[in-house]
Amino acid sequence: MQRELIDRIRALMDEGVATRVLGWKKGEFFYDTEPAILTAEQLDQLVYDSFCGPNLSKYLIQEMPKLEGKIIALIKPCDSYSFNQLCTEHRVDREKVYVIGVGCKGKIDVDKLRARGITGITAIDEDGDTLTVHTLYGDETVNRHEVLLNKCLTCKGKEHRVFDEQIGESEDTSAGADRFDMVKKLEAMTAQERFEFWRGELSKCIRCNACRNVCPACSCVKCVFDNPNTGVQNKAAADDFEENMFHIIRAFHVAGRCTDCGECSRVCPQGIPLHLLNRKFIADIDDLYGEYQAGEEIGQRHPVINYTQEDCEPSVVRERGNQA
Amino acid sequence: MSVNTEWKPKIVAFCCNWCSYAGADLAGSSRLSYPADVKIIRIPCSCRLNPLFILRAFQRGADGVILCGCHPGDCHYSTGNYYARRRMTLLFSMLSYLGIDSRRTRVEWVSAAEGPKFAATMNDFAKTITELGENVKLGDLRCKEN
Amino acid sequence: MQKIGVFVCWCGSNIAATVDVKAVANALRSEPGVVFSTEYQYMCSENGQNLIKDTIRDYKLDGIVICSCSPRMHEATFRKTALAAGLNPYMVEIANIREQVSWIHKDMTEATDKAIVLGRAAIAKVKKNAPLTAGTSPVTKRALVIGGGIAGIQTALDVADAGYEVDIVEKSPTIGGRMAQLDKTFPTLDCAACILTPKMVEANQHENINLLTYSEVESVSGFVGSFKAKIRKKARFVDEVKCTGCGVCTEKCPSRKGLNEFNMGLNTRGAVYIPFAQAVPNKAVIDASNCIHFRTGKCGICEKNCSAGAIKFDQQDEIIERDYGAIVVATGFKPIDASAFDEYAYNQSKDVVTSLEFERLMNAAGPTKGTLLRPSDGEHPHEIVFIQCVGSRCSRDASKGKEYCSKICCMYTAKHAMLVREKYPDTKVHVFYIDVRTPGKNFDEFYRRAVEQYGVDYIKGMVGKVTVEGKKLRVQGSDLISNEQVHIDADMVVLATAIEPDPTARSIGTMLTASMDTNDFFTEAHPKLRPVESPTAGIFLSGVCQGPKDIPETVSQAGAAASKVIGLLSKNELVGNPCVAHANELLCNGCSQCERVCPYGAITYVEKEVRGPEFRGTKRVAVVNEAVCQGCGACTVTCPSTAMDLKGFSNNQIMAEVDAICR
Amino acid sequence: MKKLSLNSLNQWLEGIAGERRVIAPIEAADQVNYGVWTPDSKIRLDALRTVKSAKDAFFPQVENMMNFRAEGKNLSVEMIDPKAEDFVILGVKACDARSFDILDRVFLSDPYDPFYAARREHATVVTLACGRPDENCFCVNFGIDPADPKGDATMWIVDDTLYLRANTEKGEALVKDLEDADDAAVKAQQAKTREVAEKLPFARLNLKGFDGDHLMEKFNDPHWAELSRACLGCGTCTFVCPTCQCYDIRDFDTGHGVQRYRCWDSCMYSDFTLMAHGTNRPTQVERFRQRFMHKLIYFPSNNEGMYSCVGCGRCLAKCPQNLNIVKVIKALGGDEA
Amino acid sequence: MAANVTTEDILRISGVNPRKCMKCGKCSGTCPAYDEMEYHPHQFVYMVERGQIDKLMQSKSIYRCLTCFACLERCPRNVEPAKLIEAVRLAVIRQQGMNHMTENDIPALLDDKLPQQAIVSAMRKYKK
Repeated sequence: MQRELIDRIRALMDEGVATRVLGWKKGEFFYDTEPAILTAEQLDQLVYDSFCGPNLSKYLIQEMPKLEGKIIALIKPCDSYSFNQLCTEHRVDREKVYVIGVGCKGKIDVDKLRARGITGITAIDEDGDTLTVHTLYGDETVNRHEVLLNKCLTCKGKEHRVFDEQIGESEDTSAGADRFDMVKKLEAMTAQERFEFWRGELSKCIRCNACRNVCPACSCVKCVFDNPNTGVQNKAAADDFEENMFHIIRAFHVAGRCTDCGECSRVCPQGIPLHLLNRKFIADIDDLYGEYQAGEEIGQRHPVINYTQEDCEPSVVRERGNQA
Repeated sequence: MSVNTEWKPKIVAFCCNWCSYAGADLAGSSRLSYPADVKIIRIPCSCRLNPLFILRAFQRGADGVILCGCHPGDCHYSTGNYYARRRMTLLFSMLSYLGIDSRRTRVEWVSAAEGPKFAATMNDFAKTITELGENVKLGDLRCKEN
Repeated sequence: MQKIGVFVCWCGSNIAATVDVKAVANALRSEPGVVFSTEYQYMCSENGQNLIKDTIRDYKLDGIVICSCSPRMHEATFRKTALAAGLNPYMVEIANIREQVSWIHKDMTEATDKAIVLGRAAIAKVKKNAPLTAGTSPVTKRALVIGGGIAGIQTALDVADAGYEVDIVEKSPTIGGRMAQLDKTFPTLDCAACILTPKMVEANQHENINLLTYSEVESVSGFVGSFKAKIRKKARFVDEVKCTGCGVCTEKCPSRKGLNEFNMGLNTRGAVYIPFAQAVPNKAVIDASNCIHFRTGKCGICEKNCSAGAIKFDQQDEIIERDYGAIVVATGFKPIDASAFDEYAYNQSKDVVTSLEFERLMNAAGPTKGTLLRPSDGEHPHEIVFIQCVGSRCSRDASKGKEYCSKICCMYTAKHAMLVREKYPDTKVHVFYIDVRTPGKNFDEFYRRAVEQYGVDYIKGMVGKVTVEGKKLRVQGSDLISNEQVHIDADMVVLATAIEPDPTARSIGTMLTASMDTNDFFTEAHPKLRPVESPTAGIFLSGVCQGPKDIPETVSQAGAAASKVIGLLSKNELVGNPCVAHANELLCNGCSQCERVCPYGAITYVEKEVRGPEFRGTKRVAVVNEAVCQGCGACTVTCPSTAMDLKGFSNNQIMAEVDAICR
Repeated sequence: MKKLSLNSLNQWLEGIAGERRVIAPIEAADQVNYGVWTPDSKIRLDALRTVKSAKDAFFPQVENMMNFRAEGKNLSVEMIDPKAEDFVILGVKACDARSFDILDRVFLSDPYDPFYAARREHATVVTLACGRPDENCFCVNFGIDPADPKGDATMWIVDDTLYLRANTEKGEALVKDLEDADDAAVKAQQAKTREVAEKLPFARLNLKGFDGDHLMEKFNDPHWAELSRACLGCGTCTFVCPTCQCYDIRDFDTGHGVQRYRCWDSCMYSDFTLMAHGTNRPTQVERFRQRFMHKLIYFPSNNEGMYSCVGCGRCLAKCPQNLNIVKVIKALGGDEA
Repeated sequence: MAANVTTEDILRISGVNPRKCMKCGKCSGTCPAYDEMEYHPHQFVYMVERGQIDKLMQSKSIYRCLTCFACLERCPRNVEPAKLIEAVRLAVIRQQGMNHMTENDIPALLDDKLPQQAIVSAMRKYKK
């Protein structure tokens, strides 16, 4: 498929559709692929395999002002939602992007292998659902599904919500999982248990801002937490409160716009399940204002900038119970 | 938590200028009392209330935050309180999800004519917050007076 | 460091009795930035204002904080004071230590402490204030009056006489409203039609007045000076220009099913009808729901008989869009539905009527041509019981009535009783009352005349029940003065039903963003000082839509509303509210979310060349139309980067207040 | 050489913790970081890499420096006394141990940092040799021996036994009561580790030319734009890095006064070294270049060739978009050695 | 007897606020037992408010009330006179430490004119 993709992109470039492509390039290892913008000459570096996890759509924002003509973008089914959302918010101009919807059967999370104690990884052979991992300390076999990125376990399906053409087959890797499982589990806890859960998680935060900077919804020119004039500028959490503040506000600012792409949790160096914050907003929105998927279409008006006269009152939160 | 008889809650009430602030004025001119722990901040409309302000209040030592605005349908700006309603619902839900007692936050619609309701709401909210005690989960230790 | 002055007002003893004003002034003097702090008996007095002005000049103050009554009371006053001393009026903040402190707290220590905290918050805010200058917006020199009753007519006439165009939108086919249905008016007993119809005609003929009857306001956008209204002119199915009002069609119409609204449904009318003889405009209208042509496609008798060729079965609703500088609400009232009053047998007997029905039964143009006859059998009643406060002053539940006093019932009941006794001296008249309320010029004299001159039997007490006993109505009530239960076999019972705002008022209130109370009466901008203005700028209130009132009061309020409208329309431009939203172009993401939540369409996006330390180039940025923005702040919270902020209520100002309060 | 059964580790630590804090790799919420050890802690000496490095023990992410108290219009200043208490930091790997030398150069030279110095003085550093380096490790390039780290005492884990060797008096005091042991097992493990280390994919990076003499050449290298293209501008690499030592000093208004504190800063951030006129590194390319120029050129040229990188591999493992110093060295360093 | 029963006692038992009364007399206007009573429903409310509890407790009027709730149903201000009357009766019962009558006394009191409702309510009220 990688070969087919490169050939097609080269053909498109020859036709003059675009001069550059946003995709992934090879890293030092087989797994550390890196988002890249490649010209026709660099096209051989393009990689598309089981390790192309990063959501590329946000990179298009910085490309927009530089563009003359179009750029080709490789967009996985899940990334297509982010792409649409960015178009809705006028951060990306649909007309300036030639979208190749690339097939995806789930991406592998090397950290999950490491968490199983498989370290010193030098190569992986993929054979259907079976992965053979070669390491400095011997070979191991694992089931592919078990080491997919968390976001792939709640896959939004194989459909590309936007594309100019599609290349490659996709597969829904969610296996029927309920993405709100953990949200519900947390909701079922007592307030004290929830408090302790989040304190445990958020106290790990080192405020590296990776979650924010990778997030396609967090696309502010200048974040409130970086802006000395907002009064809430903050570089490191000097108190527990500032950890809460940053993550609550971040989740709130992307509420209704978050496509649940899962990048925040993927990139967190401390493994904080940040997506559970965003997903809580999604669960509430679905529950209180009707099901809504950000980025499904270009031009949607999201629920947090919308209303109906019959909306529930904020007291619903108290009434749902489980507060003490 | 140790019971401190001296402890008085800090309560911030954000009131929209057109209905609830006027309702508070009416409560005042009707001599309807409510605890002095409640301090009012005037905002033009309930939709002006940024979640940042609520968190800021908790950071700085507030024990409860209440937003009062015009009744839905009566917003001076026609739709402001509808947006506020959604925002606050979602924010309060998130705070609760993080283990913050949802009784510490409240939204109440109080019209300019509802002086008694304003006073009753503040009495009730202050009572609830007094019962809940000091906000320790969402405060900033640095802001504690020492 | 700024130089802030603090002025603590005693408000006589209103504040000083509960708040130690000296302690407040002293405490606030030690706040960083405060260079002057004092107290004074009445800051709003001329001497108080002079003190402020002198201090601003002497100390070269950058901002002032007044600890006084609510800013809703005197903010404007003190802003003017500041301006007079050369300080930008928006460098003034008020700490509300009267309504929020002295009036509600009894303990002096507690009240003083709270006043200090509120003072600190105001100081913290004023330090973040920036001088603001208001923009201007043009005024469309035309007024819209919603409702064509006496209130609307009077307002329209007064505004039109001042030389401005007025459109009256009336939902029914004629103007005139409730007053047109009345027989005589208290306390002079002159005929309502005789005094009203000349005004109706005048309104119709006035060159500045445009009548839009059988029309409803569909939507209103814009703001004071520049409203835009969409008005639906419902199809009359009669060409208004061609119709001469001859009435032939109304006589020939074979359908007699429509209840005559003008006569409170006491009789019927044709499907094509003219509401009443003096209707303005005197044009027929077809009630499609009762018209045989519309139901079966046949008939068409009216069309055949109309020599003017005015019948137009294919007429469509028309949408009219016009600009207005001011809007007057004069939506009036209706009596409440008496059918909830089973105890008075309103549903069991036709002879139990409401006062407005009784009014029609007494009226020469009414169903009985002015002869008082029982609706059930057309016989003369010989004993009539009037029951007051039916549904008024009722706090038990909303279905049973209204908590307020309807104000007019005492007087019209006295009028009815008097008129009956005058016309039919053989008829006994009893009035059950809780209180008789007659504050008004010549009102009590009028009521006493009913008792002394006409011998009306006023019984202090209420009727507990009315039962139908054959042709009689058995009325059981209590006489609280003789302390006995009375039983009267009456021929008619008249219920002085409460009045309530017209049901269309609620939707109009929402459309205009004009606030209403729990009873759906429109709220005035100030109960005493601005009684004819809605809190929403450019919206004025005329008549009962604001609260129960009688005709003279309605007319005077209508005139007052008109003078406010004239005052507004006489200006060429309005000085706006400078507390509007503003987008920081460097921070703006161009995401358009603010544009979506703006209720006024005040935000647009443009591609713009932007230069800043971190960005240079063309980008999509939000631009706020300051004349259109009303300063609600919805956009500011929608904006995740805080590029959008609200002048006068900026993020930093509010957070400074939060900090000061929570400190 | 002393030894201790891993089963008795907690017991030993309890003895130490009675007198002073013990900081060790602790697992909490699924992540291993240095933290204060308590008998309830889940100690993870086996973890190759903690998420954050050991530098926190001496240079915490946030540290209060002074307080200003406001009473009305009066302001009083209260300095924080940098007096630290004795503590033991346990389980430091060779790379992190080397990072202390690098940090010492920064904080203990003029201007001398009293906070850092006090902590260094009061610390007993117990290192732990690596048994299982992984593909991201490249410490050997900087002359670090993962099998024989320094510190006040050194530990090795062989099977279920912890071997300890005191290197200084402080270390001696810590281990003196333990059982004596033969060092054969340690030697065997060291040989194995060194053998693996030599075979690691990045064992032979070419660092030729990364010095002050080639400053302008490296600075102007055309590769920077490509190298930094995917950089998100997050601070992950700097915050997990054991040698990144930049901090910002900020004031926090508590309502009753002001706390002046320092907190880690990252040269990857757009507001790093922000000045009144703006920033002198306006794009991510420049910020990215700054980080690696500092580690590979500026620092060694001021410190006798000592690189400000210890090859711990954290940035390789943690960069969200797989950018890292190895890619930089390779792109700028020419051919393999 | 009854010297120590106060307005507050009656209000606490009944949960009624007599100050809401606007003295319209509709309760008395609707009362079917009006003529049997020495004090009428509106007077009950007034007397309780005035603290004339003794008089009420000694009056036979309190036993004439049928508890038909017409007054309560009709009252425009939600004053609920019937509940006040009930409370006064209860106060009497509590004072006596016994019932006004026992169920055995009822048959002897029955006559043709006594409404069925009175019997039912008497049973309900007086049965221990």
